[in-house]
Amino acid sequence: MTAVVALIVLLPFAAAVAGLLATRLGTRTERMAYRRAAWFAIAPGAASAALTVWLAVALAHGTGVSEGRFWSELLPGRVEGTLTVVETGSVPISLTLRADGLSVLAGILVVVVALAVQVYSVGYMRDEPRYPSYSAFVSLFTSAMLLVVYAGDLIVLYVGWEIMGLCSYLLIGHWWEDRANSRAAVKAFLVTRLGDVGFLFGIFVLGAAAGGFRIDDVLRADIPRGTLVAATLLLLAGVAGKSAQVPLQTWLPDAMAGPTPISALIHAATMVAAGIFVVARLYPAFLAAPPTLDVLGVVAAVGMLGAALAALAQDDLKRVLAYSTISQLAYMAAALAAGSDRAAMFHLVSHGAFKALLFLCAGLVIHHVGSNLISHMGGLRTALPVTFWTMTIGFAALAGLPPASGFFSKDAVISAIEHGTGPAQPFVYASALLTVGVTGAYAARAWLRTFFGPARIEPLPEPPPGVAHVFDGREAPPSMLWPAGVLAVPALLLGLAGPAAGVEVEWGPAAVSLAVALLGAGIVYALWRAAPEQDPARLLGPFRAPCERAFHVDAVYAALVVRPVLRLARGVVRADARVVDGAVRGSGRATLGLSGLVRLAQNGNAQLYVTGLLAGLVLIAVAAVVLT
Amino acid sequence: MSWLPIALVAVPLLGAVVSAVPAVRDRAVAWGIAVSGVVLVLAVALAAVFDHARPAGMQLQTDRPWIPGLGLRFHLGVDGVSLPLVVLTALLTFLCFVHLAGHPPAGGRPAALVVTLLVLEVGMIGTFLALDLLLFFVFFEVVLVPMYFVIALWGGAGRRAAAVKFILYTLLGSAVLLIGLLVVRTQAGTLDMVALAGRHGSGMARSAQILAFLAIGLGLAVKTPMWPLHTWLPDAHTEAPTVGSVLLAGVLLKMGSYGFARIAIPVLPEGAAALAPWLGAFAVAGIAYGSLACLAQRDLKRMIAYSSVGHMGFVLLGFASLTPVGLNGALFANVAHGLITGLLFFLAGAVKERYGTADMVRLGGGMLRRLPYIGSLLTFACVASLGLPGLAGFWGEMLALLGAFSPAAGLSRPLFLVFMAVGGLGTVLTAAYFLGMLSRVTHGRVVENVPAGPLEPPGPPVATAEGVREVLSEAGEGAEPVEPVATGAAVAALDREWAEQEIARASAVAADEGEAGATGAARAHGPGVADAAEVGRGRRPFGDVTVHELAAWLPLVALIVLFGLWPKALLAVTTPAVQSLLGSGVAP
Amino acid sequence: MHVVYPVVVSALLFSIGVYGVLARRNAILVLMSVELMLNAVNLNLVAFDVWLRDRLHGGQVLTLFVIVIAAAEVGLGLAIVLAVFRTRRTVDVDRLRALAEVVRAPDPGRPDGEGAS
Amino acid sequence: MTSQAPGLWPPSGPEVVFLLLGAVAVGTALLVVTTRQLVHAALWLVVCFGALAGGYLVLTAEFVAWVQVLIYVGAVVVLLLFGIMLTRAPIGPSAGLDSGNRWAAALVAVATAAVLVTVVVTGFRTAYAPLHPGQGAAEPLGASVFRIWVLPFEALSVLLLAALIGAIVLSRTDIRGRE
Repeated sequence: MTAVVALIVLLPFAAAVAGLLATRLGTRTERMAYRRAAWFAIAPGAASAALTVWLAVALAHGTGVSEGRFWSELLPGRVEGTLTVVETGSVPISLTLRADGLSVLAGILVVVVALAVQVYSVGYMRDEPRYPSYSAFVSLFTSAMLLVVYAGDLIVLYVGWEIMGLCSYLLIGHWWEDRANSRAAVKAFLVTRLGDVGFLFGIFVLGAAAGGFRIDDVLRADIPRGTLVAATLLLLAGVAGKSAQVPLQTWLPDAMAGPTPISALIHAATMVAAGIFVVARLYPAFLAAPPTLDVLGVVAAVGMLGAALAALAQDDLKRVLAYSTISQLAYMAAALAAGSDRAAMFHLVSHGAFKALLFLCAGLVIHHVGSNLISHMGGLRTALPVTFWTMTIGFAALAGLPPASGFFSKDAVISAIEHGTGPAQPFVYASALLTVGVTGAYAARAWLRTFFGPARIEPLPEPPPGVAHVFDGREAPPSMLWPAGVLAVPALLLGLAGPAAGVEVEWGPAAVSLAVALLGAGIVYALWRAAPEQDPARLLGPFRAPCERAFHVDAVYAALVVRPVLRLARGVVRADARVVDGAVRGSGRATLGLSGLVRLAQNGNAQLYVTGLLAGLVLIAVAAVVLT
Repeated sequence: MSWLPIALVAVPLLGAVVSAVPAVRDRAVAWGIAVSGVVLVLAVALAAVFDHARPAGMQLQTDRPWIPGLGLRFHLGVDGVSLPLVVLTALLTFLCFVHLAGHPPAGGRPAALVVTLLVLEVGMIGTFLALDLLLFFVFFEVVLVPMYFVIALWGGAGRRAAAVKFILYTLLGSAVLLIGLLVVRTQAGTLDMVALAGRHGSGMARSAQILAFLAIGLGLAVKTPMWPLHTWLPDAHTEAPTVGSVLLAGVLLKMGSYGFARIAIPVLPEGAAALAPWLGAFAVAGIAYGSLACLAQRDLKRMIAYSSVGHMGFVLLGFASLTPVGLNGALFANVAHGLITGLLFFLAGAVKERYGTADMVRLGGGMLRRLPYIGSLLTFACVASLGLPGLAGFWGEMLALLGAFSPAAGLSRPLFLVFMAVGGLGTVLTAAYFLGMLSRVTHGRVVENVPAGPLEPPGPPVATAEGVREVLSEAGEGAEPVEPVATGAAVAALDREWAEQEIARASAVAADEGEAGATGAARAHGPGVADAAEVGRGRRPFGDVTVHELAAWLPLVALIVLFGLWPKALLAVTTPAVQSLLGSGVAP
Repeated sequence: MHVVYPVVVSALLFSIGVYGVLARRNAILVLMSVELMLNAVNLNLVAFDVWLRDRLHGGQVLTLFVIVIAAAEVGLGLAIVLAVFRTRRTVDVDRLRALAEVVRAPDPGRPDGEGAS
Repeated sequence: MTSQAPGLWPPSGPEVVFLLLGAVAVGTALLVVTTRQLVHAALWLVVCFGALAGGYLVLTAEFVAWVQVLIYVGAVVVLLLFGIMLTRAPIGPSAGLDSGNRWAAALVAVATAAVLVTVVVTGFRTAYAPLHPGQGAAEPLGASVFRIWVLPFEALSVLLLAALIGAIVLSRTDIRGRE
């Protein structure tokens, strides 16, 4: 059984290696290399998906000790296999893979979205010269995410965790001709890397306390409360970095510089969800450290509201969705803080589905219009019918309107927050409700300004070499529409599957949140009806500018961290050249100076020399006589 | 089988002597490859015949009186600590010769370079095999003279000053080291490392141990290099030829850190315990200082040199923790740094050869478009060097930080936690400067079209406004505006010219090395392998990777990935050896 | 005869010779002072020869040898002084500065900044 | 060493003579090194050597005394006078015969004198030797020179020859050195 899990993880890795090395072997034309790269990407992805489904079925029938976790009744089976134990001298690292209900749940989401994105990318990157390396990196990313999901050892999890960060760097910087994309990629990697350092130290604390890095050992070992709080807070740093939570969220909006399928896969469904997944994976440890959960709750509340307001004021469609992702992830974090990992995982899966759908549809719209900005869009309802309907489902799910899955999963989160205990609970609940309203508002705004209002399609200039080229009028090829369609199904129906997985709908809070969402949407609709060509975001009035700049958090970080470090670096180089190296060169010059002084005595006067000689002689004689 | 260590030292020596024969001199590089090949085979044989069941014990020992008068013995042997380093040395030297075959040294006189490198190899391998303090010191010194000549004769513009600073600085360090060794001899009465390590410092007064550790530590710290004693490294690297830089970074730095693992810590435990906090403080200062210095560097080779200061900081942090896991991390980081920085310097040399300069601002951008293979390999090497898990660089640093997390009993825990935190931030800074460099050199649009080869001075810099603005904005506020090298026609014309080159090169498709570097980016262009015809015009062809370069680099790439994905290969050998050295059979 | 007397006299003579060598400007006067020092030594030798009642008269024979050498030395000394006088037009010792070291500011660039002219 | 040596002070007959001669020698030596006239310096040197020859006589070293007179006074001082003549030194008093190094020289000289005198006096205060006339005559001296000291004697002759040739080469202007 472990072999199956290993295969699921290794298949995309093999696809990546093959994609990188073998696409050009013996191919004459670009077309052949392109098609071979596509096959290298899609075939293993599909195989891995099939194996995941088979594993889910196997676990459903499996028998295992039910640890009372929320998925125990649905998928009671558990598989754990250790390949080898690496003796490091103190805490051993064991290369173990572990598949249980939680990881299969997340694994299905990853594999499905990855496959959809790979198929979608074949069309999206039509004759892009660097498609083979792009598709290889997406496969590498998928295998890294699967390694995180199926890791049984914290260090193995950390390896997958960091490789994901690298792939996001490589894919965000895919169009590196334009230095802005390259800078966005570097920023994404560095911010997540900063979080990962905290994550690694958290793993150290847990590993040292438990005597081993295996997740089972960590969860079973009785670790003193103080150490646990310290460890979980450090892990929280990594989670904040990866899931773009408040202190380290500035990289996600800039990550939109990458191709849209990447945003769909990495920055909507999988990587950003990895943080929430890790908290769910180590949930018993987090439950035993309430202060950490309170911190998580407060951070989530702040992030939720701030991101939603920022999304309302954005003009770039992809940045709207990016801020919306930050906000929805904050929801999941709030659910975890409130004590219900069931609601968080349910919202994670449904959000993964409808947010990926939204990004893919955004890709279709951008493909059609040739620009990301909402102000360039309008009246696309007739031009892109399929995209219109799938995107409507997406926005409905995002806003939390009944038939869509968003309604059920967000309601689960809201009720979890309501039942939560802990000092910050009322603040978190209030912020959650407010955010539901604002979410409804920005979803409606984006939906109306994209598909309704006057059609503003004028021939746009040929895009610079970095932007995907434009289709002339016709909607995207079927290879791009099918993945959107496939993802629309779970976005719509996943909610109904909720009750089957033990997530009952509490109609009280659900009704309240629905009302608030409709209120937000209604206000925006009214403003839009009044003046279709103007931006409904004017309701923010004076707050619009700070919201658009995401409360200048980026500028603050640049001023407080980036520039001082660069200035310090230049200072260090100057100090190194002048002080440390100066000391070395100075010692050389000092000896030369000294020799200069001694040389002054050589003025050529032989008598002076003889005087010195005899004086020395006399001194030696005196010394000999006196001392001996 | 105990003749193997002697053969490992004797073969390069004989090779060097024989290569002076005129018949051999005109095919010197081929001879060099043959000799270093034999040494590599011997090293691999050594690894094969090594008894992996008990890597802690000293194996294949030969112990003969050398200078009876002084009580010096010719004592060679190998154990878990020195085995990986010996194989690394043999491999790197062999790859350097392979690289030399395709790229003759700029300063000419290849025969003399071959002799120098072979003598260098004798010194390096001897240092790792020596088990007698003075024998270790002799080999430690033998390495200096050839490296001085490599830098002084085949170096870059300011080579004389750099060579003189290198040899004077290191000699001063070695003098202090000798004093330390003599203190140990007088206190302990014997020079045999195995016996000394076995005693774990009993029979030596605590103050004598501290003094000896201070002296030996300073001597080794100059070589490692530790933070305040590092200023010879950037100059030596900037001026050394590619081959010299690879060996200097790949092996010479390891001799310093190997000294800590073999002599300083096992023989003088109380001295080590007393001075470990200082060693840790300087190591961590080195990490932060090295990474910050790299952030503001403009010369590629100088930046890689400072990154070596940073990485060796991790090695020293591992040693400072005095725990088996710390030492494990240090030794693993040693080998990993040797492989990765060796590859980085090969690439930097290749870039300097093609662009004629290593100054990042004058390189302009867009290397992934001009040289797809070299660009992707440079990306791979940088990613490996910033310590990405899954590649060799990560495990060494992680284990060193883990060692600092729980230091040896006598050391103050909060102090080492601070060291661990600063080391962690150091990894972020490392990632910052490597990715900054990649973004500046490999990404962006190609600014100039005709690279000024090292032979001809850079042409009149006629810059297109847009190209210069982009370079200057990219150069950061501090750097003074410098014209990129011979910026030539506007970007549009550039693309047309680049296309013609494209067609010319597509015709020269070489089937066998079609497959590119490993997980690099852009496989955009045909397998552009430069044809030798262009060399005739006296200027390096601006083509992409040549056969010899690939042959020299792929083993390094393969080993980096292997040790990254399977760290057990190294740790299985070093863990028992380290535990026996620290005298703690069981983990603390 | 107390040996102290001749020895003290020779010591005084020797010191006066030293003063002459170091203070006098003219080369010939320096030569004279050297002669004085040699005579002091001779006196010492004879005094001790007598005091030791050496039957082989080592002291006195050595004095003879010293006298001979001194004669040869003065001959050569004067030949040199004449040669110097012929070329430099002066025999003043402190004006013959050919051995002087040309002292420049140490050139920082050259590690082995050689200063000798 | 015969019976108890007589006290150091008061000096006996020959010692008084010797002291007088010694005083003359030291006085003239001082004049040699301090006189302002070049030729006077040479002449005072003659007197100093004469006094020393007398001293030798008191010390029963007649042969050495006569050799001293013959060679030093006869040959060496004459040679010095020739040197003074050939270098056209001014006859009358000429200023500045002392170089700037005067005070240092004086200091060194006084220091040497002090050291030597103290050492010698503390070392040989009680050393006394009865004088037997005829010890230093030509006959015993000649015997020991040609029986014991023959080798140095022959070596000395070679030295004199070399000195002779050297002097000739140096002083003749028509012998060019190897360019």
